[in-house]
Amino acid sequence: MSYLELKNVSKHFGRLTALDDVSLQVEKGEILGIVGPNGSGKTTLINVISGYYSPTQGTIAFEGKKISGLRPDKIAKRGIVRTFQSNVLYAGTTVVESMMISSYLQYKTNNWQSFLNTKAWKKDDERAVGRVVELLKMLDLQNDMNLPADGLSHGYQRLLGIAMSLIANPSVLLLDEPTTGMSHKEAMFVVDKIKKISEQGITVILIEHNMKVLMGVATRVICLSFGNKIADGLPEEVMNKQEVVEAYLGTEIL
Amino acid sequence: MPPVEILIEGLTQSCILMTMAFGMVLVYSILGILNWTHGWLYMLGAYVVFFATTAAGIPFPIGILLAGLAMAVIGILIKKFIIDHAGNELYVGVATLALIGVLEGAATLLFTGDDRGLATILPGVLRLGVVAVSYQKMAVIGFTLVVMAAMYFVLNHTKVGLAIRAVAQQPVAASLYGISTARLSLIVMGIGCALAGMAGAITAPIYSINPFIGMSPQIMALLAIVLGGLGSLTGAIVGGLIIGFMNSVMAYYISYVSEVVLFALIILILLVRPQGLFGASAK
Amino acid sequence: MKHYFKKISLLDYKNIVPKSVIGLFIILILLIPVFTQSVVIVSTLTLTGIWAVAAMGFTLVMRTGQWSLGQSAFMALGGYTSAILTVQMGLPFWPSFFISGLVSGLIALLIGMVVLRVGGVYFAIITLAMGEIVRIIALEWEPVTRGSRGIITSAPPPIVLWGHELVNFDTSLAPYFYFMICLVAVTAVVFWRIGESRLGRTFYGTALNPIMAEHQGIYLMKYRVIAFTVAGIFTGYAGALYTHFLQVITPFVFGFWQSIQITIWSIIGGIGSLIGGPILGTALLYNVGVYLGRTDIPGLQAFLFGSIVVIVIMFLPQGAGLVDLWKLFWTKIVWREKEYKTDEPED
Amino acid sequence: MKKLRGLVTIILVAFMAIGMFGIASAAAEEMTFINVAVISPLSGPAGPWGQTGAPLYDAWLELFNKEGFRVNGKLYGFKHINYDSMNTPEGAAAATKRAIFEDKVKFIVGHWDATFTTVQAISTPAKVIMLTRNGNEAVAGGVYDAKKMPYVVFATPANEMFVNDIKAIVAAYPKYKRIGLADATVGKGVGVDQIDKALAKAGIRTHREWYPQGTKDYSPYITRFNEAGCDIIYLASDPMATMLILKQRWDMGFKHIKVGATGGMLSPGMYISVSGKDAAQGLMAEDGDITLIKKTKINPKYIKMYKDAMALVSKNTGKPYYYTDWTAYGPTHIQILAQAMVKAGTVDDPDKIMKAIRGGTFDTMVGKYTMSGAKTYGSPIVFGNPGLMSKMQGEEQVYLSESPWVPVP
Repeated sequence: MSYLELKNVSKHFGRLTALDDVSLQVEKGEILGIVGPNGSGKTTLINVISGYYSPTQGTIAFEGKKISGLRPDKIAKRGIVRTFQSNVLYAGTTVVESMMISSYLQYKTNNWQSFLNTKAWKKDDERAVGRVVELLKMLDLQNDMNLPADGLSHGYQRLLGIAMSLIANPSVLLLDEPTTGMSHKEAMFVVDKIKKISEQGITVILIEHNMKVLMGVATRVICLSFGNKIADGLPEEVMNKQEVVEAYLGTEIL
Repeated sequence: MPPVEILIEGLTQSCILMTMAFGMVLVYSILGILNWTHGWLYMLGAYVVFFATTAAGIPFPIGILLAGLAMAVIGILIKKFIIDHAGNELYVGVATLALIGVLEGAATLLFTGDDRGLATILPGVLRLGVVAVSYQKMAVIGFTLVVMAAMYFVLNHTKVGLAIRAVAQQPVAASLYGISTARLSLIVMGIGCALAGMAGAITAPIYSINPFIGMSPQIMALLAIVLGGLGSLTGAIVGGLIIGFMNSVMAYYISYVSEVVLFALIILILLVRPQGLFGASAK
Repeated sequence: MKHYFKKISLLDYKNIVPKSVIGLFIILILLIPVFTQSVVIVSTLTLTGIWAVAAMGFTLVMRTGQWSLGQSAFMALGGYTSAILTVQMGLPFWPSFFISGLVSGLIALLIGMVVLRVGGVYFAIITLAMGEIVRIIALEWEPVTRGSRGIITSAPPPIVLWGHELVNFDTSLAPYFYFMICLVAVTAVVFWRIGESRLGRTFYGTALNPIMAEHQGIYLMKYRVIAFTVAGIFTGYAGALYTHFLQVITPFVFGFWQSIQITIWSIIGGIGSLIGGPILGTALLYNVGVYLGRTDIPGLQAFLFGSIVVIVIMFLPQGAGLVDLWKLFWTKIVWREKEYKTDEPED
Repeated sequence: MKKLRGLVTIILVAFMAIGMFGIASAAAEEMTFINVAVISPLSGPAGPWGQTGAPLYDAWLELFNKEGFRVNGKLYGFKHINYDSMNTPEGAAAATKRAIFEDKVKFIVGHWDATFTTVQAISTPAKVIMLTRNGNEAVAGGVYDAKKMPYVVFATPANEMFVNDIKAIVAAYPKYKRIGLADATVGKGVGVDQIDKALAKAGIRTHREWYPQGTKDYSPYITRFNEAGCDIIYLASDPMATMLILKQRWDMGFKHIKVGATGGMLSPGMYISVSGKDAAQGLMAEDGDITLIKKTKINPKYIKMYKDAMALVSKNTGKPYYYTDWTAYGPTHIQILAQAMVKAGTVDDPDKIMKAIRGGTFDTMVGKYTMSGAKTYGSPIVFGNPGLMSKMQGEEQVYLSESPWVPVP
């Protein structure tokens, strides 16, 4: 029984098959990279796991409990949090405000305590705020705390996205192309942040186009093509696999 | 099976609603806003044709086109000088709501509140055995068919129409293909308001004209487009048909209770099928 | 939400001065019944306050990103509940007043749980239809609501303490005025706490980016329903007070137009703030409307009111309401600060 | 020289004229005006009624003030102040409060719209006498309690008028089997039940239909009337509905069904323009044209006043004026008030004036009547006037029939 388990998961949109009978085990603490050409179903996979879509067939189990078919917020409560491919933020809020909105799962006290502004809530709030600062420091956003989020540079918006999912106390973090549109230097910065995150005992699943980046971070890689899992294993072997090369033919691989 | 007269009246009603709803859906799918002033443009359209025919002695059909033209101009002005200057969608909504007051007030100031009519145009009734149909109702039905045909042609066989449909379906993609949404939205606003105005004009001989007739077609058309599914042109037509007929037929069976039943039914349908009958599903 | 990590020291005059100005203004308003006994002024103020509560309710719903066009229906529910309990069933005033808000809140809860599955425009239209239904039922259900003739309610009973009469609602309007003030104050405090607490943030989340919020563990339905219900409760109380103030409720009091007006007041006032915005918006626009009502030239009132609203909208800065102009006034004109950020959602 | 003399004479004449005018004005004892509030809808869908009525009231009052009336030797006249009730409780409340507390008005006359409840709730505690029509009381429980409304006078019996209208129709067309009664659902209430009882008692078979306010498609209701075998559809005011039913029943081919309406015709031209000339023929409507009244004796002075008022309004507005159904409201109320004041010998003691009104006899625009002190429906103070019906012929409305005033039990 593995930590996060997908059993022959399929997802159809009408006639289109986005995921075709994908099975996958993820162990605690590993950094799983998902590669594949555009439209190969990478994002659909994350959407299915995070509950944005419910799979047409198959089941997803987390810590032995079935989560497929649950609402996204239920799944997030279980500890599976995802980022989004495009920079989806809370429009019009500052960095710290976005973080405070996202910090929903950070609290142990309930709405009533918060409403009545009890001692417990105050302590809890301080802790949460502390955590926010900590995370922003870690992703070196601490200087732009009070800037409007959508005023940040593209790279920093991606980082903020990660920070916003981290504040939700994930035990599994789903990163959807965290380094798109970044310079190599920025990408490397993100990579080593991801390493840091996984050191905190958080299981990371990340979609990544850029193989170079993936090599540096992933402990294991799977490759999707037309919704099928065509390779699964250590980064090196996956990359040298024939099918993968074919799948990537014409697209940048190295 | 209710008497034929009622079905005819229902059809007439549906025709008006269809034309209204069609315009509103067009505007919604391009501008992404609900234009609350449509019903009051309908009212102004009726006044235009009234004065065109009585005061200026212009023949009725030309009067209708005139009404359409005038409302198109007003619509474009509204778009250019008010909607474009409103801060955000909320403000656009509030602005159009406030415009209701402006139009109604202006109409009352200019034309006073008392009723006027055009019953003298196309008088007479056609008798088909037991059934009697007034020429005016036939005019409404015929007119609607013509308008729908015209809209169909425009949307499917002209550059503008194709552009409209493209933007309606894929705003982002369309803008990538170099369709200027700004210009298009002006055109669409014009068309939508013209439809409202012409609907008012064609129905002027059937009902009386006063500054307050805008309300009920507005609400009914709203319900129609929501029932049919926002942004779906087919939905607008079907919604219009359904509501138009339900109004008349239910009133025949359950009298005034029909009003509340109508609203309840619509709510029910929307709860079972939140995206409306023809609306695209959210997921 | 903007004051995280911003030190608020006693020497922070930029914060103290505007607040104290507002405080002074509030005190002045509180003293109005002492200065003047004019029935017209006091009753207009009272009605302003009552409508302001309704506008606040609308703003709260708006805060979760839902546009309700049926808010006046809840005023009607509250009003009719109180009227029916006191007149038709002969219950004493205070308990029935207390119940009225709860009933309207309960109905809001039930409706919300069903209707809020449908978001956006659909929600707006459904609430509109709901409002119409409430109006029609009030009209048709003759034996209970007495149809279009409406129900004549009586003033609240005089409050007697230790033998001698403290407050008498029949002799002057001042008691109503302070009753209204209490209602507004309670609503304001509750809404302020909501805004400050985690609820406020969560509402923002659900409004600004539902999908993301949902993926961060926020159950959208729950929070939309909470907002809708709380709004329903206080709007209901406003309706009950309204009914006992005018001493009559008929189906014509709360309709489509009233809902529209609530919308306009609240949004022009500024949905960025849960309390200041709606109150300011109502205080200005409602009284403009009342003043214009003095003309007996038909149509002029509607025309002018509409024009004023349109013009105001055209000159408001992007996404700001009147209440933000207040902040702008201090930052731009008084302190002459360079840049200023509104801290509210811009769609 | 001639010029100069001419000039001088002119100047002298002018001076003399001025002098004489001065003397004359000094001689004329001036009149104290009593403000009375007219609270009616001037805006919104109900606006036309209020707007059509107002100028007639004013013109008539102008004539009335020519002689005014004397209360213990002092000469008095009335002055109208118009307020817009918007036909909503909030609007009416605001208007009434302004009238009573800002403009210090002590009398409300010519009230007829749906805001009775609101106005009454404010005017009664302020001891302001209100003259209105019956038919829309919202007295809790529907039972009138003189203690609750000591200053309300139901000076225009809308219900009784309605019943009388129907009787007048039956008198004109004895062979009618069934009368169809149509009204908007807002009209529901105790009054309607009373009317139905009264009609049943008079042996008139009726069939009722309710339609939602602002309906545009009446074909379902017309069909239902037809199936019920009605010879006429009689509406309780709401000109739009009347015109549309008139037209739609014609379009549907039910030419045998006649249409009638209470509340009078605003102007025949309007009905013709909306419903069409042929369709509008034979439309019956309540009529206040007292020059036509045959069975009821009316003070000729008042008939002249009526004619003059109509002429005056036509002159002021510059267009022919048809609306006749105003006599029973404003003017009648003013006359009752004036005569009661004379009898009571005071112009500002409401209790004395009310005492004079109760059971008093008054000579008014619509005849000489005695206020019933008896327990008629709703109020012990109901004043009567006849049901006069006229019908549309060509572009004029002509006398059809009438039925003298009978109080509804």
